[in-house]
Amino acid sequence: MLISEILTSLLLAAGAFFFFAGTVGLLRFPDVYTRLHALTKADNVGLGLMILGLALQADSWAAAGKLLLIWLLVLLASASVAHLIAKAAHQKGIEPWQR
Amino acid sequence: MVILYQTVALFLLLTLVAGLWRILRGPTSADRMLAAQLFGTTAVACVLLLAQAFDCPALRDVALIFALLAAVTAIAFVRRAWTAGEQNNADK
Amino acid sequence: MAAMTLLPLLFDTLLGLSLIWLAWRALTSTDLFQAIVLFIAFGLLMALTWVRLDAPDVAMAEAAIGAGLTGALLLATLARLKANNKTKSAPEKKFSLLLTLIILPVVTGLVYVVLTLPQNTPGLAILVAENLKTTGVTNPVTAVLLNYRGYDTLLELAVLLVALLGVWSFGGVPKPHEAYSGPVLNMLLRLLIPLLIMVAGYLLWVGANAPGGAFQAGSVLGAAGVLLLLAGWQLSTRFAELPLRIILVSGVVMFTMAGIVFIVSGRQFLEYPPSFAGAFILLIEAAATLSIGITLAALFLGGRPGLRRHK
Amino acid sequence: MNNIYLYSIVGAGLFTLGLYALISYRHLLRKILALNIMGSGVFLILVALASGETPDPVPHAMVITGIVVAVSASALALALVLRVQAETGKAELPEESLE
Repeated sequence: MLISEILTSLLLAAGAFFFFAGTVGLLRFPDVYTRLHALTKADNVGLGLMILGLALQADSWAAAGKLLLIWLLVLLASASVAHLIAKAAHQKGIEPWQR
Repeated sequence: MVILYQTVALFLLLTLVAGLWRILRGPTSADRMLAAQLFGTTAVACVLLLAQAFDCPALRDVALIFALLAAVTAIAFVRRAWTAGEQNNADK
Repeated sequence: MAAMTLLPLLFDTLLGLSLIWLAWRALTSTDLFQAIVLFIAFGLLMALTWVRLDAPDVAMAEAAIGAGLTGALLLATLARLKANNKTKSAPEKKFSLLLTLIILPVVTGLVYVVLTLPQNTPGLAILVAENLKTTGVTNPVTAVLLNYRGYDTLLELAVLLVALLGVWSFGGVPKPHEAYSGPVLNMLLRLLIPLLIMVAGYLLWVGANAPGGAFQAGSVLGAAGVLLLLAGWQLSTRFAELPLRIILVSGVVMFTMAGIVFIVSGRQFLEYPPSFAGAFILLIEAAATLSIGITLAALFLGGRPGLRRHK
Repeated sequence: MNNIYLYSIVGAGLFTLGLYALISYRHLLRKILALNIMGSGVFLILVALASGETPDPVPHAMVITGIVVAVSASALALALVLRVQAETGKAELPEESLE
């Protein structure tokens, strides 16, 4: 196995772990705000790691650049959506969960 | 390597299916919408893995479209469905 | 080597079962909002299914329409339904037994027919591949859409226009009741809209020899329009009349004109000479992309712009 | 390697589910969802049967136009639902049967 392949495997496994964490957070956390936090952070790290892993195997710089662009776009969308949903939830008077 | 890509893709599909539970459970509309948002991110990763596994670079454009449009549905939700007159059934 | 065949099989089975389950829940859940979210998730999984079935062109169209239009359209309509129309939606109990009895033979018949169809027949694939050189493009799907079956695509553009005419016949645009979109949404749009337009151009260009084309590009453009409308953007009345209509019909007009030009030069309607075919297809596709995009956004608007809705 | 059968059967299942819901629900929005799911079932059968060694591009092209037509028809149908609501106050078909 090449070094790049080992690195890709490790990055993909780490990415998969973060996706798993994001889903667990979505299912187990107590309210909208905490679930937002779990989803939009963990999943984007997961996607970033996976894209890094896949970019190592890309045929050309253009392909790797496209992968990076996809990650940046998802980051932008998630950050904005998280803000918009949290703000709307706050305005509707949904109380943040307290212990 | 192909086996690795396919395994990870299958794993992602599993986490995606698990996320469906949140759509059914709610309790607020925002929770349901969030689960749909999760679908978007995971689908991007899944498509990229399949693109690599089957060596089909065109699939990266599919992922690009997903990534570009990931926000549209959620914006429609915040700007239309949730703000306009959901007072009646939001807190039931 | 067992893993090589087992993994895709597991993936396909899980995907197929999720599709059925999602459709079932989307159609039977009592809460309409939940039904719509499940339907949006269903659309995403359909796009994954097209990826698995070796149909990247279809996956692109489904991704653009499913993520950019269907969800926004359904949610915007739900918001305009009155509260008593939103929640309860129960099936008719009266006929359910009778209905099951009628539907069971339908499903068995369908499954039987599907399973007895000959498989792995090349269909028209060989014919398409043999004549691909004369079409001016190398992506077979674009060749079918714009060259072999040009009539279908022309008439399909007409169908889009007819749907829009139907929506316009109900009157003007409903009064917007929206708050200021806020700095985050504005910033997001400033970044996304130019990118969406660029990607639409890219898909149009690449469609000649790789998955992509007018429909995918048009859907992406339509999603850009939907985003603008969601942020509260309004079409200035100066452009709402003639300029808008010219863009809306430009696809059909360009297509028809290209067809007529060849009739005059002694060929059949829509029969392109192989040497110019590539250029003509690109020209028609550019006009079609613009028309499809603007038509889809206008459909989302839900009424005729520039016309006050009278109460 | 037989996902052709699998997806065709899923397509037939989706069509049937949609047909059942189309007939048994009176709410018009539900009927639109049902029609869309029926359409997806048909598209799935078409593309599944076209896949194989060399995918047949003709059904692919048909399904692409089909997807765009389906969404525009849905938009028209949704506008009609709102019109029905404006006229009758309900987004449903009337209760009484033909007598």
